[in-house]
Amino acid sequence: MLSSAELLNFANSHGIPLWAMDAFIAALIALGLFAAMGLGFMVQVYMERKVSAGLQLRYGPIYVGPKGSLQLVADALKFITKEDVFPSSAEPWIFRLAPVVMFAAAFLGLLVLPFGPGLVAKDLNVGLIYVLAIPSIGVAGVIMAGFGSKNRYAILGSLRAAAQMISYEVPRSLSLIGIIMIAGTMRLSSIVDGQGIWYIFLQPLGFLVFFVATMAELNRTPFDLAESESEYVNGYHTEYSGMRFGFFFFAEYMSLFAAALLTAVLFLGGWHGPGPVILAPVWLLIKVFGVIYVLMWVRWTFPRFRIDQVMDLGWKVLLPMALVNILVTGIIMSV
Amino acid sequence: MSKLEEQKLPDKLPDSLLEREFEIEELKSRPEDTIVSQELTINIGPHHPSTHGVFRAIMDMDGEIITRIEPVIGHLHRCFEKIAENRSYAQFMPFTDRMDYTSAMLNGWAYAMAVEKLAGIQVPERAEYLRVIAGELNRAISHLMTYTFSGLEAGAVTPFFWWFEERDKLLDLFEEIAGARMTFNYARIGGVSGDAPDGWFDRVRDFIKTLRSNLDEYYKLLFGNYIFKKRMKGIGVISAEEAIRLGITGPCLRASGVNYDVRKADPYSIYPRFDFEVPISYKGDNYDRMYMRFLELQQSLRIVEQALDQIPDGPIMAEGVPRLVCPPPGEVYAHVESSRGALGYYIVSDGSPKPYRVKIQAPSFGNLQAFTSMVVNNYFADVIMIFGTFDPCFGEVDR
Amino acid sequence: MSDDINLDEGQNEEMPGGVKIIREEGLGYTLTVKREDLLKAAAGLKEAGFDLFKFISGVDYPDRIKLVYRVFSTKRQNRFGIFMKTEVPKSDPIIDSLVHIWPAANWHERETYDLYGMEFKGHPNLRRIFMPDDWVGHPLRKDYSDDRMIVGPFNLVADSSKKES
Amino acid sequence: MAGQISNFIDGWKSMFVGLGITIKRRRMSKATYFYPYEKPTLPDRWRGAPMLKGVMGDGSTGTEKFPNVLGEFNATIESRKKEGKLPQCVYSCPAHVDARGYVELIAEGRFKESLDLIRERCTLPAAIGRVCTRPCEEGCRRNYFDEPISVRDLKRFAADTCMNMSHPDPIPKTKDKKIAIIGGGPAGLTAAQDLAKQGYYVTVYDKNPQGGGTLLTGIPKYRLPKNVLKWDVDAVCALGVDLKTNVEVGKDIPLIKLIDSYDAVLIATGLPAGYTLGIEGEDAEGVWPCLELLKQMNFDNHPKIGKKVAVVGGGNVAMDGARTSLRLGAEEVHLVYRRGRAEMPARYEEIHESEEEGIIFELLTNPTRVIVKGGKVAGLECVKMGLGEPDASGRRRPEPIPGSEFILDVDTVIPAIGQKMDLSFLEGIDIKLSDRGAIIYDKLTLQTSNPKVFTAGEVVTGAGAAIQAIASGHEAAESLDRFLRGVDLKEGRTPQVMPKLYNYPRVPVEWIEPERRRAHMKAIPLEKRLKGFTEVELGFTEEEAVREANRCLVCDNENCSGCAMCARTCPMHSIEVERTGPQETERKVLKYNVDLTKCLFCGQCAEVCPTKALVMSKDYENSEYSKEKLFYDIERVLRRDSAKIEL
Repeated sequence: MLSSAELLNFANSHGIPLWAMDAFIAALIALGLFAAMGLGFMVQVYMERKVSAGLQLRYGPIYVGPKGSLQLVADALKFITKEDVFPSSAEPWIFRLAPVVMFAAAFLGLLVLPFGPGLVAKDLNVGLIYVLAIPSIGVAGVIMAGFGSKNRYAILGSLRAAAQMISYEVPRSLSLIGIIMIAGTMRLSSIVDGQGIWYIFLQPLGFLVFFVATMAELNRTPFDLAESESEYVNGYHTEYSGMRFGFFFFAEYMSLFAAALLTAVLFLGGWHGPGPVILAPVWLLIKVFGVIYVLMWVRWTFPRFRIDQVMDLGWKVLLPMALVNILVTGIIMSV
Repeated sequence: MSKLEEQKLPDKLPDSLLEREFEIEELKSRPEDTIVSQELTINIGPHHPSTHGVFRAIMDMDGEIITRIEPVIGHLHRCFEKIAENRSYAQFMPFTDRMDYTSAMLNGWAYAMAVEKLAGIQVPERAEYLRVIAGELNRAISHLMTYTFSGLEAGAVTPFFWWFEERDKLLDLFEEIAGARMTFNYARIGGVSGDAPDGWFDRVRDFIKTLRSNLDEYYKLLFGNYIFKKRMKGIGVISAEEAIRLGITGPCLRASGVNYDVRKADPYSIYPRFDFEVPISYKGDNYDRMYMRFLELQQSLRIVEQALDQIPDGPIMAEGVPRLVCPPPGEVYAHVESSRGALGYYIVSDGSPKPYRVKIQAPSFGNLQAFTSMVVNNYFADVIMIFGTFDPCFGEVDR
Repeated sequence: MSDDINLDEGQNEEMPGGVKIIREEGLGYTLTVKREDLLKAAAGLKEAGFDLFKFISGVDYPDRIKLVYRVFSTKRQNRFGIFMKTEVPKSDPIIDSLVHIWPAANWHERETYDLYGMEFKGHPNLRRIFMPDDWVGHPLRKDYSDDRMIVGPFNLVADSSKKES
Repeated sequence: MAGQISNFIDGWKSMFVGLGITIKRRRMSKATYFYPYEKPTLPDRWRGAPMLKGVMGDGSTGTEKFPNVLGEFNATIESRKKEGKLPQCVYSCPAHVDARGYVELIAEGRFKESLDLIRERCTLPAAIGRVCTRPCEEGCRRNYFDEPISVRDLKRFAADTCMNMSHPDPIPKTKDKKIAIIGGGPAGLTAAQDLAKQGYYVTVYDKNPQGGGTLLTGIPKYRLPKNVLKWDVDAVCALGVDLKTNVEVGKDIPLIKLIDSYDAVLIATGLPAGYTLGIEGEDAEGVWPCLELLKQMNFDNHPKIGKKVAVVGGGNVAMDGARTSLRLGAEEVHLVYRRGRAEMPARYEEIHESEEEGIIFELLTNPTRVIVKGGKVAGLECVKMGLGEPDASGRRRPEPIPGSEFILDVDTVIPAIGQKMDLSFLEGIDIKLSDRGAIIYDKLTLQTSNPKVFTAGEVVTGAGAAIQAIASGHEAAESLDRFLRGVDLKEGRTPQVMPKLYNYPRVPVEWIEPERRRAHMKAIPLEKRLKGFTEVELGFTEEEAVREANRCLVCDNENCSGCAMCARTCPMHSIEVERTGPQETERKVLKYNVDLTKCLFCGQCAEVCPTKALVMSKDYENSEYSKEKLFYDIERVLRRDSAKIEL
């Protein structure tokens, strides 16, 4: 991105106070990210429909635009134009703020994620911890949605989602310690640089635990207990409709994209790939959409766990596997 | 005041339904640190994704465990028995399809068999074979439906769409002989309404071949799956005595170890000519109930293949059966093994062209009653799964 | 279905007043019992191994209501079902409930109450099962008809076309 | 611990197996299509909305008639049968008389044309209208709903009303070939009429004083008055047929002379003689062969019989013999029959009427000996019979029960156990006979071993209904015509379509409302019947006949006749039909409306429609129908405008 020196003299020459300059640049970057994510959202929704159709012997969207490509515009319009029902018995402010919190948590997570060799909003040296910590604020959004909408399904759904998301934070973080030990740093871009051999081959167990925990984190099958249709009729966002539900949907797919990006960066060697450097972001995107495809493929194949089985899996299976992974990595590194 | 206009909660129900005010005095008497938990009353309304029709259950839930269930049925009640009393025997035939709409062929067959027994009509051979072929194919597909629906309830959506694929091919076949896709109205008193067009039997054989080759994929995807096994094994266990006491019939009874299949216990029509086994198992949990259906599906395909080899030529309608059938006064009872259990028709006739009384014994009615009395103290997610394995069809329950 | 009813001697005493099971044409085995000793007969049948309760069908005659119970036996090796018939005068349609013998009869009795207006003494939860609770009248009675019926009771023979050969 | 690890590994393995299956299914072919638009072809039994192909009386072509064109009649009947356009009543009649045609003409009041149409296939309408065994009514579609149309009585009505009109004018003789027909019975007269229409010189020889064969001698006067038969025979002779009565071939004229002087000869002598009982004492005085008795009675020379009569036999002839002897003054008539009541070959009405007239039925008894005192009959010794297994003809074989002999004290015995042919006139002619004495003939062309000689009627087909003899008469006429024109007899000739008798479904009478009931023939009161030989049945009045004719459903003519059978069978009563009244001559369907909001598309109305006009169209159920289109008025039902439906 732009180096800070040019910025400084540009600001001084035009007499712009320093803080205004930083705010402007931050706003610019945020807007860019928002646009990218908007585009990514549409692509993901279209991909989800097409992939699921393929697996289920269907055609998927065909009518709108050539081969259904304009379907994503239609979806976006649908969310915007649909009437935004506000249930009378709901707590007004909690109900309204829930999607904002969810969206904010997911959006902040993108700050640290690199899209290319230099293309990162703020390359913190504690990037990894940041990326694990911030999205977990989303749990608050879920609970606010559940209790805010005063709908029994929503309450039960949000309790389930909260329990699941929190309990899967632990194995998810522990599984990454292996990488930190190998890479020695927590700055994401330097982790990618250090990946001569992709970490997936060095850390297979770690990758497995991380992948399953991410699925649980994103509330995707086989862990989508929160909005399971057959039991709680869409869980915590039952009462939402219109643009509010759109935000939930947007937040969900954004966190899906972020998680896939994180997996690509950490395990699949980011933008390493044959060909000139300019091609780096393309490689990264290919890997990201590969991971997303696997996530969707898993979603449309497996049934759903029961809530107590999810907990058992989280604490009794994934956590020990993560610890074993750390032990093994430690032994190998010390030798 | 009809049920539809005003959805007032029945006030005579126990007070746990209403929003329970917390008894303040009782709270004071408690020490500060005890956690006070309040049971949540949840209403799985008539319109809910996994109620297989219009079934309403008001449940009291302590956390995830169901402590009390209050079923409310009757939303789809059209009182076919009253309609039957105002129509001639032949006119009531299309209404039989509207009862168990997933296996409509078997309903029409049971009703026609009852009236034929009453009027002493001898059905020609070919008609009997066509009825067996249509009935068994319909049973196979409705068993597969129950199997994939339970997958849907557990969250696996893909097999459900594969089932649509198979059903569509079958409905094309039924379209050729009966003329409709769901309300076939295929059986007639004294025979069947349409003969099989030429080439139909080969198409049925192809359909069976493809279905059979897909079956092991269905099996591996759901039954083989670790998650599905965890969701199904050991849940909703019913012992043999318990099943009989609650009045279950059909695959759910055979899953608990009671070997009662109408086709073997009281062989009707031409079933003695086919050799097929009745699968039975003894654990009586969700997994077994679903596995019974899976095995029965394969047996049905076997029966159809044998029927296809033995079908003779000849008329499809008994001769000399007037449109205005007037059976002699008397009573008759005929039953059939439908996909959900023993489906029977008890008809009283007073010699006039209109039946004096038609009683429809619906297997789902007994199964649903058994479900509501054995389901307490299970996880809410398991209640939905157990409901799926019983799979009551509400056109039949509410009649 | 074997023809001989080999009810072992043990069960025959319970049968009220030497009531014999006959083989009726079209129905199979039937047992006609008076209203008073229905409970005794039911207990006898249960003892004889008839444990799977199938259905109750009321039949509305001008002066009386006939109740037909169908019970199936899974225990006996030749596996068949039996019909038990009783008659109740229309003036006081009360009969004792069989829920304590066959629990599966619960809903069937509620249905007969709902559609025929038969009181079942001793039934734990006698409420309407199909109709809303404050429904007036019992639909399957011959004299019942309301404006909601899709097609009113009509004389089958006089069809809809007026001038007709 | 080991179990847990293997369980753990199996768990993950099943995950990957599941993934493998879903990905494999991606490339499977998709049978589902965008229903219903992309559905390649709709099966022909697809049930869309009910639709009418056409309506009677609304510019529609009239119903198709079946005139008797000599060469092609069998071919047209067979082709209609294949297309399903042949009504059952025409199909069930052995001679395929166009019942639908003439009933409809009666309904329109055109009695003369109706009689001409009957005459095409049935030469003696008045006679057959009284004695026929009604196979057409067994096939009538109306049996499925209530009671069949009384087709035979309408034939009689048509003949009776035109009795006072003049006979048809003679047909000019165009061909100079001469044909001799021996026997003026139904078969001979039918052949004579057909050949006369072709312009041949036809002479018929008959030994009785008046034409009609067994109809004259075998049928008693109270069932078929002689003047009616005479009217029929004269109508045939008026066409140019030269009838020579009281001439017995073999006695008055030798057959060999006929064969030489005529170009072709047709033997249609029927079955005049009766079988003898073959028991002891049969030649005693007082034993009357039944046919002989009926013949004497018909020729009015009043045969004298005793007071107590025993008639042996169970067929129609025995019934006539018993009822005639009642009228000839016998007080007590016993009817002795070997088998039971169900196996009696006589018609149901005959048995019923004889019981009414007081004839005592001695069933399951067989005569063994005639007791003769002084040359006169004094009694009949009989033995009780038990019924054993069914024999070749399907009737149960009677076995005598030893020791159950008993004696009926009767003074007259009338054996009526079957008819026999009398081929005495064939001596010296080179016509091959089978070992049992029957003429050997070719089944298709009815030609005997001598190319010039043909046979027809009961002499070859055996005892049966008169209409069967007429049917074989038509066949013989076609063969003779081909023979005389020198055309090969067999080439390009379709055999006669043999009808299959229907299993007659009976709807119990008490459930049919009065105005749908069948018009029953009124008969003279019981006591007057026994007095003399006046005709029992009185025939229809005109008003009754037209009403009965309007009951006809006009089957298989692909135009709705307003019979409202579909309205009766519709489970939801969504069909409304209105047509012109039963008395108006011009039959029109005024209103036909299907209310699609109630219709279930169950297809039972189209199944039951006797005219095959109502069919289930290919419209895709109500998805196609907006609110105002849902009421299907007559214009819409005829679907003339929407070209979408091709049927």
